Amino acid sequence: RPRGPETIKIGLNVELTGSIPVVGASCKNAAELAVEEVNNAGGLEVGGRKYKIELLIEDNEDKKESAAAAAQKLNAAGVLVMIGPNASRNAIPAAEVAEANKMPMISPWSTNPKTTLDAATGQPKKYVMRACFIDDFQGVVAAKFAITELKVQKPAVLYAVDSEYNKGIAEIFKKTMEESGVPVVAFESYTTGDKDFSAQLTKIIQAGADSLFLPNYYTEVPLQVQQAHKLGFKGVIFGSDSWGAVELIDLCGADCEGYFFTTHYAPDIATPKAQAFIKAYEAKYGKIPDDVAALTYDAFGLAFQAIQAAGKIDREAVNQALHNIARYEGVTGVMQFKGTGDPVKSAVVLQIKGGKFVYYTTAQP
Amino acid sequence: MQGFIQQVLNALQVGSVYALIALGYTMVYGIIRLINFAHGDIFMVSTYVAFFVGTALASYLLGLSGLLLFVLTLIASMFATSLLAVLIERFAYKPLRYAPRVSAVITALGVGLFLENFTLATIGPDPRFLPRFFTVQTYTVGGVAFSNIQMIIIVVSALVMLVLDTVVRRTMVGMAMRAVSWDKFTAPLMGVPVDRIISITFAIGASIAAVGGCLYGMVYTIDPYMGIRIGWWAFISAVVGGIGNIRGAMLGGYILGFVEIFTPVILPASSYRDFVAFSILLMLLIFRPYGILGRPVAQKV
Amino acid sequence: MTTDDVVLSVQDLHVSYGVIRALKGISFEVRRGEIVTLIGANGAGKSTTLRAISRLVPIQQGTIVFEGVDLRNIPPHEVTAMGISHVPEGRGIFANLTVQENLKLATWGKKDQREIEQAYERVFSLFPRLKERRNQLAGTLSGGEQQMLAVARALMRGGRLMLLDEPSMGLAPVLVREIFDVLREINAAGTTILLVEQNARQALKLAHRGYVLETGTIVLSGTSQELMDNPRVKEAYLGG
Amino acid sequence: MKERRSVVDNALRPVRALYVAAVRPIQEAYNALPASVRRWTMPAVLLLGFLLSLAAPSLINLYWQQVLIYVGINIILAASLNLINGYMGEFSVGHAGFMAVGAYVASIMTVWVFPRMGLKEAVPYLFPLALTIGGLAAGLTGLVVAIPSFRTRGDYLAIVTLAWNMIVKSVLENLDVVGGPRGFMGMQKLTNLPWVFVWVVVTIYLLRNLIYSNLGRGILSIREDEIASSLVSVDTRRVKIVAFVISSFFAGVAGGLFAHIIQFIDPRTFSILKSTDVLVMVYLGGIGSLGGSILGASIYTILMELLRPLQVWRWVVGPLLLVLLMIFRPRGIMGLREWGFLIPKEERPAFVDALREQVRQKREPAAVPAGASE
Amino acid sequence: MPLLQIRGLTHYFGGLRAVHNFNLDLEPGELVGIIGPNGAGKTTVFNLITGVYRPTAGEILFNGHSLVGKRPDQIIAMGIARTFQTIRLFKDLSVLDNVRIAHFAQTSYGVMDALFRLPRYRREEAEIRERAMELLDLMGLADQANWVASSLPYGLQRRLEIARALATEPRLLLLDEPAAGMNPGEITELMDLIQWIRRQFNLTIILIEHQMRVVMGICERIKVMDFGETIAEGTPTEVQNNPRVIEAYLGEEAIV
Ligand SMILES: Nc1ncnc2c1ncn2[C@@H]1O[C@H](COP(=O)(O)OP(=O)(O)OP(=O)(O)O)[C@@H](O)[C@H]1O
Ligand SMILES: Nc1ncnc2c1ncn2[C@@H]1O[C@H](COP(=O)(O)OP(=O)(O)OP(=O)(O)O)[C@@H](O)[C@H]1O
Ligand SMILES: [Mg+2]
Ligand SMILES: [Mg+2]
Repeated sequence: RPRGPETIKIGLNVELTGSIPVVGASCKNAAELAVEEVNNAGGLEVGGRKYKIELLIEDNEDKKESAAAAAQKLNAAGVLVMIGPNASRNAIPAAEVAEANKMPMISPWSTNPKTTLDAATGQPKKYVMRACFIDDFQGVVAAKFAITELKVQKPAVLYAVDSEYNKGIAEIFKKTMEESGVPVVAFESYTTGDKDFSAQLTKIIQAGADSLFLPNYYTEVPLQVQQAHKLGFKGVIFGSDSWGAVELIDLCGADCEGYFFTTHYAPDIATPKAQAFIKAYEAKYGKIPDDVAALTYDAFGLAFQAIQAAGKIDREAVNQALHNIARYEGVTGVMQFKGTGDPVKSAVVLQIKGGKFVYYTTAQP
Repeated sequence: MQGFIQQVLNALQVGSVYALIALGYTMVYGIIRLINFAHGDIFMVSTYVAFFVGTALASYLLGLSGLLLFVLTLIASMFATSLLAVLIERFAYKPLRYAPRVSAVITALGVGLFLENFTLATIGPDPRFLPRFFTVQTYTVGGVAFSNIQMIIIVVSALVMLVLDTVVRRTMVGMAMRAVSWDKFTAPLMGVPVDRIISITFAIGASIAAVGGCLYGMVYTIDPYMGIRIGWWAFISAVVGGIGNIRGAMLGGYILGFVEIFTPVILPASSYRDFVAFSILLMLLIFRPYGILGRPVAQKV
Repeated sequence: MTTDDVVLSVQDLHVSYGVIRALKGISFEVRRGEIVTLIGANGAGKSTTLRAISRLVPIQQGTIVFEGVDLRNIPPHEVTAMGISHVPEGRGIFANLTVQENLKLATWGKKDQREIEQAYERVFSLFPRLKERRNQLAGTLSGGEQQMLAVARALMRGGRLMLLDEPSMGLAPVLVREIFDVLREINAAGTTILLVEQNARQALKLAHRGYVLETGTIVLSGTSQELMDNPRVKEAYLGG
Repeated sequence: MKERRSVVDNALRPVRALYVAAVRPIQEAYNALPASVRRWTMPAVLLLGFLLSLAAPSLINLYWQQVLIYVGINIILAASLNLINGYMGEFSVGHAGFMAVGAYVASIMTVWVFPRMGLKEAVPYLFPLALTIGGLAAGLTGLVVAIPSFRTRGDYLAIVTLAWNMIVKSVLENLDVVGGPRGFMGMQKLTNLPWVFVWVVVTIYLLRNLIYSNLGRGILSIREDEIASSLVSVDTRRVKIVAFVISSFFAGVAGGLFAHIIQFIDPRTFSILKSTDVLVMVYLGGIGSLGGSILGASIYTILMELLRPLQVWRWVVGPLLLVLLMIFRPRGIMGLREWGFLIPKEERPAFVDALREQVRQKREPAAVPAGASE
Repeated sequence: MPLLQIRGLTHYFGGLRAVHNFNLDLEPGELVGIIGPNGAGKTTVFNLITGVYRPTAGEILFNGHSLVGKRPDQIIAMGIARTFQTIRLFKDLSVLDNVRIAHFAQTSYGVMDALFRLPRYRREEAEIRERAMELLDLMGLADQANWVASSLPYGLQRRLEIARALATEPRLLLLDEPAAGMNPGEITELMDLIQWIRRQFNLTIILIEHQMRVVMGICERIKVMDFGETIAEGTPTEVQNNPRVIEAYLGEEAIV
């Protein structure tokens, strides 16, 4: 009989409760789908043997201490790889744990540059990767797109001040704009959980903005767009990857028609792999996967590929293999790793048209 | 100037919702000195009831006018929410009626967490809108934009509050509520059925929250955690106005609405909004230590 | 007298507060038209007896029968509707209501407007001070004024049996007398009274009969005169 | 209600009997020991605890070490909040605000100040100093709440504390030097079990000393009756300042410890939700009891860890348990009671009885007034 | 020099005149009674003296120092103590703690002394404990030192309240209806007690009371108030025979 464990344990450190349960739910859905697919195919073949995948899910409540404890718990349970957490505020402390315990970790959605960096040395962490591009990149892409394609003259921004993601993109966007000689006429903020933005929007309208950048989560964007329209805003509105869930269209209705956002992949021009994922996801959960789901799925894909490449159930080997992946073709596009945990990915710009996300253009890093 | 009027309208809309929720806080507090931290979540439940009832009604009773559907939904939501509040009172708070005050407060925190997460676990985290019972119409008058729904929110809230204020001030039930709030041991000696009065109070507070919830759901999205923030803000409104005081709750709600809307307007950078808003609050309580309409409990030495 | 005349009959009443046994099986009765007083030292259980009758405290054992009805399973707000009014110890006025509202609340459940009007008139003529202050918050009344309000409220409630718990506490002498006069008046008008008093001398002067309570048991009973002449009562409760 | 409680009581009776049967003999045996031996019990227990905390890495896995560290931090938070909410009878809901100040200041010390003073190597040794400075900074901000508390009480003061919590969070969000919403990091993992153990002991010891001093009794008297307390000469302002400053000092220390185990802090960590967590621990354990805070923090933290496998349902089951507990034990587990060993010797009844005898013998009996003599 | 001088003391609650032009000169060692109908303003006078309310007008000098504008705890620390019309003990605390708290103004050790149990703390605490025990012993409460205050019988609660007031080491003691809720037997005891503490602690006392037996029995001088005004002043006999007092307060029949 072959020696060693019967299964491969993979941990999922995810925000099921707390302030972003929507992210947690998508992440969990995609994770379960990814694992199910492998297990239905008889397991993952490693070193000539098929292993079933055992998924250990820990809710981190969107709290740092809980994310760290969950990481410790997964570590103690002997997971081979930990996927998650998603929000950078949780991913960073969990990454510290992963690094200290030499446990490979892949965050699907954490866009803060600090997640993969060692704070003391400023060097990349050895065991931490992510499946998404970082905020800065997206902020630049959005700004360039706005100038060249949308020809905006007087852009305004509304973002959540207490969220590192929103604020990060917003600031890079503003900086890039200003460097290109297009001043941002209104730079307004709110606090996560707010539902009324009329004060800020009124101010933006009074500043004479011709366009509005909303690097905000799709749960909030519809309200912002609708309230802007109600107050008489006529300009173009665009956003970031956090728009990328069909619920946006459901909630926003006609109000979002014609607007743009930058994201990881475009369902309509997607690769067969992506098409297959979208179909499977839709079949299982009755909705189109959002960006978190797609990124989670890719994080698992990365992990599976690395495990197979390592050829044995061993964290060091898997981590090595992860870092050896130079190019990975996932549902969210092609990722290239250049020796760090941060992938180099292209971004696409999608437009909302006829109640669908439609490919508009691609932006290279 | 038109910008100013625009913002006043915005503030009234937000403030009306706060005021409606704050009323529930204040009433329950007024009668059993309980900070009912679950109230924000009761409000949340009311919007979900409205969501399901409204969607069902809209699909079965296609022919009816939107306004009628809305009223039916509202009544259903008020009823269900009151029932929930009365049940919560009966099972979670009543056993603690003669216990130290804070134990009930902690229980309320627990009930709130339970409601939030139970909704999350069973219904899921996705935000939703209530069905559109009638179309939103935006009017622009002299550069000021306002919608029919906004007007409905402002007017209906004001009416509800006026009615409630009259009830508490003028009717026997209102008097009984105040009496129970002062001394629930003596009230029965006057023939006042204390348990029933408390249940009525919870029911009224919850139905007002449901009114708030249905109006709110017409313009904002609903989700399982929506009650947390609005609950806190409504609580603050109630206290700022003078907790236990109906008019205080209304006033507090409007004040908070204005603070929330006007601080980002006046500030150069809106990111300081919370800082300024809460500093104003802090100052206000330093100068009016018992809220605006509140007064120190009449106590003889 | 026949048993029909017994308005209130208490048999073998036991009441505890947690581990404290406040009443250890007391029995007594009050007949129609009587003024009966309970006297006893602090903590003897006098207030507890009244509270038990009003059903404000749970009964461990024993029966309380009012006009033939066992009160055991009747909630307090219904007891008062049956015709028992209670002036509680420490007044129990609603400090956050005005004087007028306090009085009005006491008419809870009463429908007859004319009767209510008459009750107001009666109360205001007995206590003109309350009329003066009727829009003042009751909590800011002086101690004596509050006591007047408490009695006035019970009068508003009316009823055939009135329980009074130390109505003279903290009152000016002239008012003590006034209150006692009022009690005599309402008794003459047909209300039966069960009175608890520290001021035993005054109470016995007013009452027809009395019971002496010591640490939860009745140790003596008799007509007022008998009690006043009793050396033990003299020593302990009448100040020698 | 009555019946239900007795059902629970009955169900617990065997448990209690078992407990008594197990503990009584030990207690008796212990009491039979000579006083000279008993004097050394507490130091010995503490030493043992400290040694165990040193040995922890070889006894339990990292996960449980982490959980125990959280337990310790939460004990400090709960005990210090208990000073305000339990002993002084106020209702503060903004404890996380003070924790935040301590966390940021202590982190700035270890990440920037000490290294820039050329003490980079010494940072681990300077950790207690960093925590103390963090605590002091937090303590200083305690004045922000103490001063309004001169005039504002109860639920109004609750809003002041809430506002304070929000203000701190908002300021931190706007302070780009410390990372704004992106947070602050770079702290070494300096918090470990031995350190936490030491700080918990120090906190409990100092709080105990305060509570059993006349200042502490002043704090209690404010809870009981503020007006009466000022009318028996208690300087309520001073007492409030002391209480708030000390309470926030320890909240700050807890914040510093927190920052150096998580190694990353951001404003959101110290939101009102954190404050309510601590509130729950305090009332779960019982007000006016340091033992209660120790129990409350431990039970809450460990229970929520044990419920982890329930995922989303954890936050359905946890609150439900909390509600049930409050219904059956309204004063919390130890409300207004205290473990004997947390009470200084000279405050225990036996000591007071002895003192009474002493006083009696010193005084000639003639002075007793006629009426007062029985 | 008088110990306490009150000049033109006036207090309004909103529009209600609770005290008007109240004057009092109190020599050391005196025992003065204040009587008057309910709501006359007696308790308000005590509240004004002890700083609970700030007078609308008037001056209060204690030992030549003005009390107006001072906080209650400062006034108490200057040597005035009081009891309350309705008992206000620290109910959940022990009898001993109730008395120890009242030593607050006499404690001079600081927070650091307390936190680290420095010698100064130990010394003063021991002193306080001892003094408190002595006081309790004197007041016949020593056996109940460990009881929770609320578990004391009513009479002893009154006594504890007095003990607590005495612990502040007052020169002037204000007693607000100490006999309320006592039966005649207990009242006799109380009268003895008041006389005794007066001698024992060298006190000057102002007493508010409705029990004429007490007032007439132990006060040397009596002030009678009605509607905030002083309507009479004098020895017990003078006051008892004053027609205004009889009309407003005592009533026609002589009272016990
Ligand atoms: N709510 C309560 N909880 C616990 N014990 C109580 C309570 N009320 C009264 N007791 C106790 O019950 C006993 C009887 O009290 P009760 O109030 O009936 O006495 P009382 O005769 O009215 O005395 P008083 O003259 O002081 O009013 C006393 O020992 C008292 O301490
Ligand atoms: N805080 C307050 N607010 C408003 N009015 C008050 C307040 N305190 C007292 N009063 C009023 O002031 C008047 C004097 O009250 P005070 O308590 O001094 O009377 P008192 O002479 O002590 O009477 P009693 O003998 O009944 O205790 C009363 O009419 C009372 O209603
Ligand atoms: Mg009594
Ligand atoms: Mg008085």
